[in-house]
Amino acid sequence: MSGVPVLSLITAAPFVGALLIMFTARHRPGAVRGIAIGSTAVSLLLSLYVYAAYRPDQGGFQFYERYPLVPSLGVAVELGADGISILLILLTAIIIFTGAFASWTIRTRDQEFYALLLTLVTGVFGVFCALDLFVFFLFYELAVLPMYLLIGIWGTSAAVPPQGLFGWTFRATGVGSKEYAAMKLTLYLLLGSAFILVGIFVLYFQAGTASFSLLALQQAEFGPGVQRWVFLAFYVGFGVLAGIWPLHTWSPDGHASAPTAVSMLHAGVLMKLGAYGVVRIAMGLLPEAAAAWAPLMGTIATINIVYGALAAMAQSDLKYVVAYSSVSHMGIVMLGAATLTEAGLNGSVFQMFAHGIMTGLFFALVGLVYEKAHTREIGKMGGFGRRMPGIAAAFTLGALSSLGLPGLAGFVAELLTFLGAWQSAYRWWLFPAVAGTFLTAIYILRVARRIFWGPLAEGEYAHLGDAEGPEWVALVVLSVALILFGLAPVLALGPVDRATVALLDRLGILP
Amino acid sequence: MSGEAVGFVVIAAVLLAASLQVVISTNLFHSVLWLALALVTTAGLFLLLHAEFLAAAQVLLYAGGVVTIVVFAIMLTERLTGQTIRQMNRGIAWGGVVATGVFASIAGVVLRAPARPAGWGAEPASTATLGRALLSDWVLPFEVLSVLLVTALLGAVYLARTED
Amino acid sequence: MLLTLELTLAGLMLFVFVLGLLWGPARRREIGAVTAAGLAGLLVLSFVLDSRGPLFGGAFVMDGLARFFKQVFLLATLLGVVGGLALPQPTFHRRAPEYHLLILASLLGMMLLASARELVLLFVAFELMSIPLYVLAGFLKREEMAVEAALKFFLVGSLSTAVLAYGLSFLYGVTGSTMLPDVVRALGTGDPLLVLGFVLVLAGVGFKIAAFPFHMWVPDTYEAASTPFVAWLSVAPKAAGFAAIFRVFIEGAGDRAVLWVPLAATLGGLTIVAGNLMALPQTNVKRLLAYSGIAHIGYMLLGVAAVSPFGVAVVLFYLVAYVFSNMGAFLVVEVVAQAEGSTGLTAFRGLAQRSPLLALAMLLFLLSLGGIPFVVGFWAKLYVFWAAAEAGLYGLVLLGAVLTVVALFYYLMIAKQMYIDAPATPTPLPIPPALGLVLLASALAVVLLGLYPRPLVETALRAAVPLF
Amino acid sequence: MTLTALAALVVVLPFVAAVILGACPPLRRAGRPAAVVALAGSGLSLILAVRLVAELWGMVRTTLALGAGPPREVLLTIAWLPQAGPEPLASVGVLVDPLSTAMAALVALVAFLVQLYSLGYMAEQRPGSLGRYYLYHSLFVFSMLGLVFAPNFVQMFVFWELVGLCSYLLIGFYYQRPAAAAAAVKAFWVTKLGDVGFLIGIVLLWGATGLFAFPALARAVTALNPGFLALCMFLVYLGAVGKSAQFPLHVWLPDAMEGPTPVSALIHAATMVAAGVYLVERAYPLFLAAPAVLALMAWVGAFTALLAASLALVQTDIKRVLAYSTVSQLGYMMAALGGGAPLAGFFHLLTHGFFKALLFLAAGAVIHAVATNDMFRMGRLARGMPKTTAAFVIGAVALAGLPPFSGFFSKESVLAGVWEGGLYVPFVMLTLTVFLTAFYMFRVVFLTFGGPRQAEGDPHDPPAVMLGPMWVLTAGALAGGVLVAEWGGPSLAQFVAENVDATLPHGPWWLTPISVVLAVAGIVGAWLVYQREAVSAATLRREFGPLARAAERGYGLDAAYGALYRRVLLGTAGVIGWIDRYLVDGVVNLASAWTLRAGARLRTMQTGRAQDYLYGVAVGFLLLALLWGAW
Amino acid sequence: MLKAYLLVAAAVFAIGLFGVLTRRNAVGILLGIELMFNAVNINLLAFARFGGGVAGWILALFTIAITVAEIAVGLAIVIVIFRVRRTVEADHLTLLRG
Repeated sequence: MSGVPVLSLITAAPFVGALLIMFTARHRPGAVRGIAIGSTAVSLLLSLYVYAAYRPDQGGFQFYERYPLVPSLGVAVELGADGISILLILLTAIIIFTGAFASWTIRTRDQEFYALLLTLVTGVFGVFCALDLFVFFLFYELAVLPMYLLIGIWGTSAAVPPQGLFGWTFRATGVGSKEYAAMKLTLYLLLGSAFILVGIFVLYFQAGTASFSLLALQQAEFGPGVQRWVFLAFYVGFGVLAGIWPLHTWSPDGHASAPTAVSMLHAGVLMKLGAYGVVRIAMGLLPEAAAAWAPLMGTIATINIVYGALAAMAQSDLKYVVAYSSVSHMGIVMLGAATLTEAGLNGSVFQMFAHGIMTGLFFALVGLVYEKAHTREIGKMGGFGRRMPGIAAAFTLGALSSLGLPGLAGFVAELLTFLGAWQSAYRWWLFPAVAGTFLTAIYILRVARRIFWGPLAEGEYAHLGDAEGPEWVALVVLSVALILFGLAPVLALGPVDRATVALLDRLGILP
Repeated sequence: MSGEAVGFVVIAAVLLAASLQVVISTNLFHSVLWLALALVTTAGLFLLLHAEFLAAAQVLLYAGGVVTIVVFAIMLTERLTGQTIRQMNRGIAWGGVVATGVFASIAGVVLRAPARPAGWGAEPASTATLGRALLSDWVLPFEVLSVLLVTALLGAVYLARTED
Repeated sequence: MLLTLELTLAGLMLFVFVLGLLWGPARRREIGAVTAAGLAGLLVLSFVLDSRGPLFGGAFVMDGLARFFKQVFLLATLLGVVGGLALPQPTFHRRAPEYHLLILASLLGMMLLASARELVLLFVAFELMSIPLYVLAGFLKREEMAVEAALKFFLVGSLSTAVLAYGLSFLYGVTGSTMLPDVVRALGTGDPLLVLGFVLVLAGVGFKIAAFPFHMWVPDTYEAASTPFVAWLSVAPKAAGFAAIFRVFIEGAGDRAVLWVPLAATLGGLTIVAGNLMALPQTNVKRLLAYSGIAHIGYMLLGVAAVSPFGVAVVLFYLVAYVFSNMGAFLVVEVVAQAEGSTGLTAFRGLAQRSPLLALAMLLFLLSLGGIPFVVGFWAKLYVFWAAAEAGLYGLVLLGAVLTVVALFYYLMIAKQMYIDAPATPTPLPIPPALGLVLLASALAVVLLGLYPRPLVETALRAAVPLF
Repeated sequence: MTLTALAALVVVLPFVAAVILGACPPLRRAGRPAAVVALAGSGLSLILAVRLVAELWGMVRTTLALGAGPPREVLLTIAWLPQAGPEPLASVGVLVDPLSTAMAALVALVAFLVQLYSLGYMAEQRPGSLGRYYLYHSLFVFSMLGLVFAPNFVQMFVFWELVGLCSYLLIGFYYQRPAAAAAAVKAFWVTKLGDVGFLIGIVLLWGATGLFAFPALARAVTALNPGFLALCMFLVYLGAVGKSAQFPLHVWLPDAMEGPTPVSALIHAATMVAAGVYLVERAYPLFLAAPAVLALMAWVGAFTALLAASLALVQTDIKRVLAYSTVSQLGYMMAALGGGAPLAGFFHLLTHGFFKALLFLAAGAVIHAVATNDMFRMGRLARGMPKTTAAFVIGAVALAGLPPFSGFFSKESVLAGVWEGGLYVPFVMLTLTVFLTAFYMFRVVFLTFGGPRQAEGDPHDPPAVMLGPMWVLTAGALAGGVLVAEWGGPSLAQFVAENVDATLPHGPWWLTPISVVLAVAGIVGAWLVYQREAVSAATLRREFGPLARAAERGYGLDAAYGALYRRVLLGTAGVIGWIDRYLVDGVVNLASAWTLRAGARLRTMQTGRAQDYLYGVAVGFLLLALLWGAW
Repeated sequence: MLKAYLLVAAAVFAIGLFGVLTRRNAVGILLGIELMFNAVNINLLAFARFGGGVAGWILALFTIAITVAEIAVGLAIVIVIFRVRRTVEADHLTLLRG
């Protein structure tokens, strides 16, 4: 299978699915879902193959492919995957596969929904596979834009609309509505991409290699001034998507308003895309600036962790809680990267994966709960565990992973990040980071208790039921992944470690 | 001071005065007449510049043609409303500032400009050379101009006619 | 022969004129079809003919740049004329000969302008292009708005012509020659009068391309005039303006062209900001597109500010992208306006559920205008930034990129109306066949060029390189 | 089979049971069959654990005879977290030595007995709930055994948290009861608070040494800065404070009684809460290098013992009395560790495991019979349920510390250890606690089984499936002395001593008389007050008025925590939420609103008047000219 | 001497511009534009006289012709607008704005 362009296939499969859906499945919901699941299953299987066939002992970028696009300008579709990529590709494949099931109950305009969703996923796969910055950017944009329609059409407006002074002050912007959230998310992320684009151009021209290839740019030397500013541009640009404080406010609104599969994909995968960009491009290409900006990155990351957790605690809308928890957890990712240590970077990458799975699970569950109880307001729920034990169990599992319970994937990432933090030049990062996990335990268990425990209001929720049929797929697959990678993190960390060591080598700070 | 210089000063003074009247006269009709005067004095300047043919064209085409059309237009509109069109200026201050600014910037450059190099363009022009040039070197623009005039005429007629 | 296209066009004009005289009112509406056919023929001819060289001692040249521009003009005019066939107002049927003659005359002006290397020809061509536009803007002479717009257009246009002519007088005066190569060569002397002349010319051309703050006629005219004409107006004369800019400011200037960098860069930056910001509060789609068009001119000016072969090529590419995207968008507006009787934002409500393909086409055009990947507008914006970045104008690139986001806000507002909001009535919109044809062609072009921009880029580069 | 493989099996078997129950919902929902699976897991585990003890004991005898060092076999086969270089960052495995083996045997035994007992106690649960119960149980047994055998800090922490999870799940087993739900999260949060310290301590230790493994750390400890080490060990100790319910983090344990009683017996009396003690025991070489922390531990332990005993006096809920008693006894253990008598502490852990589990099971039988926890609604149960009464009294006597019951021996050695450690004030507190312990235990005995009142209904002894485990534990409580008896070979104490390099302290000669007298005094006092009612309880209460009222409110600790949680934490969260909405997001919204406004402002330039448009051209020219001039 | 002509032309240009900017009446504005074109012609002929040669005359001639064409179209528009709106005050023609 060595000659087969696996990465291209992974990337293209969802898009082919989208085209098929658009052109063959009009008014046939069954066909729409079948094609969607089929095409994502292709991606999933292939990414599993890539995952299994990757040779950690060799390291580096494998499954390499290259197709010239605009040779005169040095643009080429250049694909390849290293330990970090394969993990994130796998994550994407898992999330979209389960997301396709989680969207089963979309009734209105399902054809367009699935087509857009699959298009978006093509973008995500492309970003993780691309080794050419230009192509990277193309896919990046592709991964952001469909979000507008996905949220705008199929989203839901906030359960607790902003009131009082705030609501009044920004009534003109439509704050609280799904349109507002969609617009804010899209524009914020595109604003970030503007910075990225400028950064890419500066690198391209400064390197003088007439190529956008990551591998070629890695060979180039950049002056300290260029490094400093370009890194900042990348950090801000990708950081927006990674939800760094204070550029994170699109994420609660966006995630809360988005339909289930989109929240899953966005919080689960797209935010990782930002972190991936920081690690792969900003840090990978600008080693000196990475060292110079690490204090800022790490400090902001710790703010993210604590601030996100506290903000999550203050929410009364279930989806907002989960969304803010993503902000908090992305702090772990960024902190791990900022430590510039082997353990920290491993933790960062592993957290990308773990948080992706976990938050995907969360949003799938929130979607189910909302669908069945028709409310997202935590105060109105209670005692659902009796009626939906499966959902309650999965939610608890997600909650536990979220608070870093050992045996689930989240712990491994957090432990590694903590170790890295203490090893880094700024040891005090450790303390807010650990405090964050404690705060997480508080808010997440509080929510779990409110929703699933306690007496059930029988009259209002007499009709509640557990997950059924296809809805189980997301729950089961994601839960199993959480446990599997929590019990045996070495599965993922083996390849990842090769990649992070290579990165640290470039940074010149190998242990 | 040579006679030409004296002539220039006088004509320029009249030209400027007439121009000013064009833009500040409160009676539109008077404005047009002042414009005719300005155009004619301009023709005088042309004569000073040894451009007799253009002076003639100026008087015929401009002072004759343009002014006639304008007057015609004014009469037409006045006839329709039945009252004299009074015209006022608004925002004189800002207009003055901007116009003065434009003048200052142009005049500044003109004054700063270096003197023409000696022997620069010694060839004198005559109406005959003008005619020859028009039909040789500039025949293409000339032909295009004819298209332009026809088109403008067509457009003006389309707009001005009332029957449809 | 070098003048074949122009002469053929003149012949077409004559033919249309004669037909207008011969045919009675009932048949006159077919004149549009005749014109379209003629234009299509001319377009084909422009691809077939490839004779190059100067004429009249270099006053008129037929080179790669001219050919490229002429093809753009012809293409835009063809799209505009075909789109105009569907106009419902009786005026356009009864007065089809005048309407099309004026368009063709303006087109002739543009085509000559693209080839003009001499001040007199440039000026005459410029005017031949402009004067019919004033009349066309007020072609619906019974409509209050249309004539008002025409008056504003005319007044601003005439003032600009005066400024332009004043500038030309300096160009001529300093060098004693009306040949552009002589003029540009004289730039080396650094004579301030000459530069003043250039600045005045830039101001005059600024009106034509509608750069801020010369843009003010644009929204009013676009809103009031008939949409297919506006679609054409929004692209063809602007392209011609850029042709003039390249001829006057860039061609042969070599290193001296860096003189124009601050002017073009500032003008471009201002135009981007003003255009995008002013488009934000618009509720009329035509007006919105007008402002967005202004912003696009700003982006193109960034390409000019790069003063490099790539920069020029980028503008050429941008123009083609803009022809398809912008005309497409305007013609969708025309379809909606014919069905709903309104060009307001709300007329688009739920379009995706009424006529999905139409909405998709509009979405593609909007995305292309917004500079989103996989449609042609992305490459246009990207190349512009690329060229500007190459010239070291990183700040402007960032500004432009950030304002792209602002631009997306209003493009997405239209998308929101079409896709998110529910329609008032679920019935599909009737799409006149002529408009449908143009829309299909534009949408296809937008997508195909977005997926495979390479040939166009290379053609543009080939056209641009000899300028330096 | 090697020892390590045996140990691994001991750990894995309950896990297998848990996985089967977790992955097979129909089986789980069947109830009883699920119980069989869980019982099979823990039963097999128990058998293997016993075999492990036997084998290891054999080795101990041999090595002792040969005068060689303590037997220790460490299995580290699986790299858990990789890193560059030959050694993995962290591994999982089992550390087999007498300490872990003895602890494992206790855990396996109590767990099996409790699971058996639960068959009777939980019989009325819905099958689905029962299955869930046994799933949690199996998971707990696995986690606890994994903790016991952990060879390094990472694995210890992993299972440490997992037992915490099981505790959380089982406390909240009756999740529809708001009190149970609240107690579960409270237990999790409070212990997690300690774990924050634990985790930081682990990270700090690793940062200094690059190691996690206990044996390696013990060797590396001398190289560390003593001050830094003290900090690390203090942080690690915080974990033990939370888990072993030391002051001030003891507040969760009484609430944890909301869980089913067998769970209280297993987790919140015999095993999990002792994990903190076990942790200190495990890391004792490290703690030895940080004497300040040990002293703190002793003080806190003694104070906790006294405080909890005083709280136990005023409870009306039988389970809460036992819970406070557990807190108090855990204080004893920690005090012993802090006083330099790890063996005494561990010894007390083992005996306490037996008799406290017994007490809980017996109390469970009572609750089962009378359907209430309130002692003042019980009375004269001895008549209806004599067997239960016998078991409970034996447990109570063992707890009170009368010879020859097991508690006597272990408590004596704890007191002796603290005295020998030179910690006299803690010693006094602990000695005082002896009296209180006897008093509150027999308060329970007399209120429940004797006394003037008669409980409602017709209570009678539980079925055999519940009685059986109680008898086994009774035997343990009775025969605890065996552990220190030296019958022709090394005692269990010596067996364990091989590990912690210490011997059982014996203390001064007056220790035994004093403690026995105090215990008897406590019993007599309780008899006078609650059986004979010679002294009115009300009078007693009046005499100790303020103290009693404070104790009834748990000395206000719960209220303080509640205030901290609600005011400080939720308050801060509210402020942050506000800041996020109004300030951080406000800036974003303002920026967009301003952009929109700028557009709206700018468009007013487009006045519609032609002259203004003409200004555009003129100003534009001026602008260009200025630009050109400026540059 | 050339500069004198140029200055006069600039003055006429500025005066015309002033008229353009301040006149309320569309015809008045047109007159201002006429003045500006006139300035252009003065410029051209001055340059031609002082060495520019015949090209300046040609350009001036074209300017005159074009101006006439512009004026014709412009007045036609004025008439049309007057017919529709009954006013030629530019101030009143503000249906389109914003």
